[in-house]
Amino acid sequence: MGAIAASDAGLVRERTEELLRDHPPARTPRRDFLAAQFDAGLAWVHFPIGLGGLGLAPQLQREVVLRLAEAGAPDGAETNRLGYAMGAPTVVAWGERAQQERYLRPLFVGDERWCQLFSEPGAGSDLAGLSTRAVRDGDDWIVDGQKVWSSMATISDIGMLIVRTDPELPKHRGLTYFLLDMHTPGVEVRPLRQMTGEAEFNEVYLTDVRIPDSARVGAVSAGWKVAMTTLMEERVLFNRQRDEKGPAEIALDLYRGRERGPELRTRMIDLWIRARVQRLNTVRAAANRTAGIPGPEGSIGKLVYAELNQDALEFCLDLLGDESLLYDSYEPHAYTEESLQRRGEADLRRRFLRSRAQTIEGGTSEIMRTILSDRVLGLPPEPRGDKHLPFSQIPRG
Amino acid sequence: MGAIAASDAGLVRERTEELLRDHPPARTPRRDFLAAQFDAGLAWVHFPIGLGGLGLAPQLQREVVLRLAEAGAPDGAETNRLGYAMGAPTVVAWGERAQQERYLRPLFVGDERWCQLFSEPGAGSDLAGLSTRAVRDGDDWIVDGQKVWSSMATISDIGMLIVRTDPELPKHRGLTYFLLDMHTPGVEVRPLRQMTGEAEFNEVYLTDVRIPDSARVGAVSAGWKVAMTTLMEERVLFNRQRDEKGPAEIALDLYRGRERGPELRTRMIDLWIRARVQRLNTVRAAANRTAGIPGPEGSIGKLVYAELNQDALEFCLDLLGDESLLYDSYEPHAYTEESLQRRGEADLRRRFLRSRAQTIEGGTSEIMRTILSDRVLGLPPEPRGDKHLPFSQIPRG
Amino acid sequence: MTDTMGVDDAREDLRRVVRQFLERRSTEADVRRLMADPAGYDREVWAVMADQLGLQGMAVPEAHGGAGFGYEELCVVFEEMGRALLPSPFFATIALAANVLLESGDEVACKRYLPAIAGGELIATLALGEEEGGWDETAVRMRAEPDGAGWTLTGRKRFVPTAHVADLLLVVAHTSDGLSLFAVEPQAPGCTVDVELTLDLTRPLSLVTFESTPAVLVGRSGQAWEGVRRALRFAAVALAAEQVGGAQRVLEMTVEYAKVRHQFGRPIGTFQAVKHKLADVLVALESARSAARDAARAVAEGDPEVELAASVAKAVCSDTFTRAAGAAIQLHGGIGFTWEHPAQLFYKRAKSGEFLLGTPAHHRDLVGRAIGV
Amino acid sequence: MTDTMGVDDAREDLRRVVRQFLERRSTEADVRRLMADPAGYDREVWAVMADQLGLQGMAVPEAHGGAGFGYEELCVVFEEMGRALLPSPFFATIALAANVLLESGDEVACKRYLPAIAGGELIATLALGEEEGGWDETAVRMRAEPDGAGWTLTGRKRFVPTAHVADLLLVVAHTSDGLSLFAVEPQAPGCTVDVELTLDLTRPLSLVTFESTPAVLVGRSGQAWEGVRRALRFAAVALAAEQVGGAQRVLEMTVEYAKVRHQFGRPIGTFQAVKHKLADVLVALESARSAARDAARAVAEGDPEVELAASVAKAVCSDTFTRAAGAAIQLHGGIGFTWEHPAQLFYKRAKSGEFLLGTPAHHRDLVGRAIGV
Repeated sequence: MGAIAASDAGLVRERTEELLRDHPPARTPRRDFLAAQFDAGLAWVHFPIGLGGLGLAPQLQREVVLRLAEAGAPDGAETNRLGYAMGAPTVVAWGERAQQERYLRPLFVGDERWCQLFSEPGAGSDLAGLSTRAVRDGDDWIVDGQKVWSSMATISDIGMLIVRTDPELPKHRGLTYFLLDMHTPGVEVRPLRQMTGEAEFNEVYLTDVRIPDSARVGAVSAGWKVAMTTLMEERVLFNRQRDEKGPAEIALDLYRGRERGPELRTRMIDLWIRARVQRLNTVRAAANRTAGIPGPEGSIGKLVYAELNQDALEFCLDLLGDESLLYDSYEPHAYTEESLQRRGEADLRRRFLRSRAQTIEGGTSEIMRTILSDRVLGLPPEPRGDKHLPFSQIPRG
Repeated sequence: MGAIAASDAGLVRERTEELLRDHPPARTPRRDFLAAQFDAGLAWVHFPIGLGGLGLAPQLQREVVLRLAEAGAPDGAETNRLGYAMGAPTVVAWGERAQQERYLRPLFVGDERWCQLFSEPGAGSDLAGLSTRAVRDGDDWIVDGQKVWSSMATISDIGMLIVRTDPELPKHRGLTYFLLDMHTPGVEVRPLRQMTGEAEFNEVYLTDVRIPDSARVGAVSAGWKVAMTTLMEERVLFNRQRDEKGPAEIALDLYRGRERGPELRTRMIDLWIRARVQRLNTVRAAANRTAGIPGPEGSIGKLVYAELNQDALEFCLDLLGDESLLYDSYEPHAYTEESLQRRGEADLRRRFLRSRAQTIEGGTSEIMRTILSDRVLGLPPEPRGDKHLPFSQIPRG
Repeated sequence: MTDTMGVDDAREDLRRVVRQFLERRSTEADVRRLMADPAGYDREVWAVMADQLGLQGMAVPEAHGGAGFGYEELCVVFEEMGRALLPSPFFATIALAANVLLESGDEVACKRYLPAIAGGELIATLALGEEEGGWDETAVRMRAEPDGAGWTLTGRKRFVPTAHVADLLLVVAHTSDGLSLFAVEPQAPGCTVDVELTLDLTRPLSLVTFESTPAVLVGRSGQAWEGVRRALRFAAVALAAEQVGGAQRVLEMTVEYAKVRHQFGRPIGTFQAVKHKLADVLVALESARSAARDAARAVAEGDPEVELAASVAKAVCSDTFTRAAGAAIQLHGGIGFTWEHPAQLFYKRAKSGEFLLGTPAHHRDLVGRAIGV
Repeated sequence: MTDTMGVDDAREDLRRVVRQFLERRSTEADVRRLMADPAGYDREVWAVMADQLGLQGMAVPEAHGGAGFGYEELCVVFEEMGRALLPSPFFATIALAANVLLESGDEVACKRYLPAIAGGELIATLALGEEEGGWDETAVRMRAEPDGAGWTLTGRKRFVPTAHVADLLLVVAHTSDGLSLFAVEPQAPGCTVDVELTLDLTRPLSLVTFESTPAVLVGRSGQAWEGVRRALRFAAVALAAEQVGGAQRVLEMTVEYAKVRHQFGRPIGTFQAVKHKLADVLVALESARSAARDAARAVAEGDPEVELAASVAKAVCSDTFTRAAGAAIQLHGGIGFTWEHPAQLFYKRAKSGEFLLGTPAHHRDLVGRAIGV
């Protein structure tokens, strides 16, 4: 249970101070600092030595992140969260050594941004029902199909891609995982406008896209397990507060500045308590996370945070009163380098609308509850007609 | 849509006044008054002439009930609600004329009290999974099995009984419906103590019980449809406020007498609004009910009322404060004639505990939601492995 | 309480006619076109509604050029408009302005404006809230200044529904006697109307600025609030009907999708998580319908508890519509979150409708006061 | 925040020992037997807890004859007692009385009573609320009268946990200096203890009447409230731990039932309605556990925000236990509503626990005050 030798913590602290001493953030270019951080094993301390890590307990990374933020150092995760939080652990867990050496450093230093190519129009909650096909062609694979809900695909270099390589196997078994160079011919990214007005996500059309077999992660037809690693990390990621202030703190600031009735006070206190307990949950889950890969418990945080955020932003609108009848801008725009930086400042009404997707993206709350029920509580699964059939014989609508 | 000729309403009013004139409630024995009411067709105005009715629209009964209550007349439903509200409509819908003549008058005038023998230990939500067996023996049937959740069985004369007559048919199809004389040898009623301390319900053990075929309602193996009529009426019954005051009114009285914070005010208003809307729903449903048998919409009222009642009584406990730590009496006792009369005065803490069963009895709230989804919204049913198998082959646990 | 067959039939006929018309003339494509249109409504549709269907004049008394139907019939029309998300100044003109005029007790103003409203020749609205919004008397700070025989207004009104196309603004302002009602024509000197960007693009709201703008007193100086308050409650009943219509439509849409969308090899509507969520929406919707119809009846019958019934309806129907539209987004999954999908149009209409004419919390508070809690 | 291996291991060892003991000595049959027993607890179990397991003295400081373990370890014991629904004066003696003594700052009283408590030789409790109940200073009206060198008490205290078996009552009453704490031995003249019929029969509460009963001042006259309040919060943390244990047990029981109970030809745990309801209970339970453990840590570390953490824990854990036990009744169906089934025992414990030491609403209000809301 989360046992950490004091000497490990000391080593990490020492290395971090050394990094800051040798590469003063104020005078070191971003890329140079991140490269030094990677080489010092402080990118992900629980990764192997030589791959950005030191082979230590994952909880120790928190200290590094906090210390570096305090010192004003750049954050390798900042503009490449999917690569940092989901791509890297997947490559470490399932990639070959050559792949780990090929991908991890460019990912961390900011040379290659990553995106995720999992969902399809016909495969949302039922991700294993995806139908994008890859057919072997010598040392390459030829991919055809359509992916959707791919955030940052317009500005990404590597796509975590899962495709069907054998439709005659049951649905979970005929899938293979690739790292797609997004600049390959045949990859077309179309921004997808959402109800907030902006286009945070994209559709990605894949037409006769050629991928070398060396970009395959895990064995042929063994892609589902690899994808599960990515998804588990995604749920942990969704549980994190991306903004400096959590929704309940934002609500509290707003609440303090306004006239308010007793009903609002009750709701404010309730939100504050929920946010506090959510933070305590996260701390406890992190303390229990000894291996590199989180378990289904990650679904608890994902579920709770999504609903808390929705409720807190709904509360903010109630505090704003009739200002909620207005909106800041419905101008459609796709994500760019600059808009990524601006995101934290999004208008509360925009964030409110955006929060509606939080109970959908990365696994709907319904799917999360089923996962908790089956994998944590150990209840027997629902009877499934589709699970053992060859994929080609499953009814689709 | 609820069209009622003014002349029908006039006829009912006239007959009611006539009844009251010819049988002044203050001077007429209970049984005599009810007999006269039955003979005047004012027991259930929508029943056929000669069977306690006048063949008119069911909504007109309300006027009769209100007028008679105002005049201090006895209420035929009062101590025999299951017979009045569920048994009688079932006999009218499915019984033969001779059965209608045999059962309706004694039921109404108070000679025979009815109870329901549907649920079994292994057949709750899945009522059609019941396994009490009846085997033909000449002009009789021999019944063996166990029923449960039978309220008033200790003091009843007739049991609405559904049993399996053919286990080789699919579960819904091998069932037959009988009216069991509760005084038949082999019928053993054992009170079942509940969390409130009292024994409102009973287990009913049936051992070699002989029932004449003349007590069968509907065709052999066609009992499911007959039972559905009883159940639909039960849901309408559960939607009715049995107490003079509804739970929100009780809460309001209690609320007015106490010191209270703003949180309680918000809850009080919310409960009051829910109760008001629930009443409006009931009125609208009654106005739409033109035929004798209610549709699946009855499930809405049942669902809403159960949850409203639970919430209102929970609120009452919060108003009572630390008094809620105490209880009035856990003395075990079964229902008797006298305790039936006392029921309305039950301690709020006892009613609070009792309310926990409201989302279970007469169809759980989960079952109600499935019914609304399938039969009102028209969503496709869940895949069912048990529906078409012979009953004898269905897994049971 | 029991409807007679005649009235019911007439209402269902009316519903059918309005629905058929709006299904043709307020399609999703129409709604999206008008969301981007500076006028924000279709003049031709407006004219057909007035000339052929007689909707604008339907509930206006015959004495003022209308057909004199009851409020329950009018609410059938609002239900259907809510269902079709019709972008139109109909709500502001009929639910707000016509009610405010009728409740003002000013026969001259009624005679002057109501026939034109009934004929579809006049678009009108109510300007009430100011910097901080709000829909009760505390929302009003603006003072009217006497100016010879008339008055002038100076200040700003916000959140004024469809003011950008209005021919008549009914403005609430203080005089030394108290809250008073004024008629202003937007082309009058010193009056400017700026459309604001709204969360719900199907219902434009404007910022209206007055600078010594001439205004005509409607009703008696200082005596306006009682009538305006009643009119606001009647408008809330119309809004509640709209919300019932919107909730009904968005539920139907979700049910249809749940029947055809397959995941895990079967329609998602076969999963209990989906079934039960939609059943809960159904239950809420039926309750909202009961509340809205009871409130319409209360307006029609002049029930002394009409304001209570209106507040119950506004609170319950607002919440229900948001819930139904939220469930629609959730159960459609990602597609329901896109700009291209209609679910978001209903969601934004629902969310805005919570604030318009007072939030559910505000109306619950009013209910509390009415029942002495 | 990170536990070191040693402490964690020790706590889990402790948990295992206590659980094994209670699984043998506080079975459902034992609990039901004690519900009908006038003493309401098992003296032999009490003795084993003290002599062999050292539970009574576990968190009592070594200076007062205890083992001086931390509050987090003590809360592990409370979790297990909640899990086993143990009927016992342990809660009143350890969570209430020992904390009140320790926080009273009265060294003489501590020396006199704590070693006996730690040794399991003394059962004690706190008498606070009066006619209307309540768990804050406004609950106390009783006045202590000076009587020579000592004091006498007259009046009634209600809802006093396990007072009927107590050797020592700690009573809060006013003196002219303010709220003060008194020690009373129940066999003292004028003191009568009447057990009341409780909703939760596993935790008897008494009405205690004093008539000129002699009492000994504990701590300084008028200075008691600060210490009593802190002790009440520490007791609330212990209660929260109990509630986590109870919720955990009742969830496990329901999960087991859902695996084996068949309806419609399959285990009911395969239905999403059941799955998702239990998943929600799991989420609530994990959150409650986080809140309870954080509060125990705050007591152990003397965190300045300990009272805030305690109120968060009491509010969240009370609600969670009621929810878990309510779901147990619902998902067991009719059988869960019967007297014979254990679900009702947990439900009544949960419901009572909401009121004991202040309702969730009361503690939410305290949280609000603490965060300036």
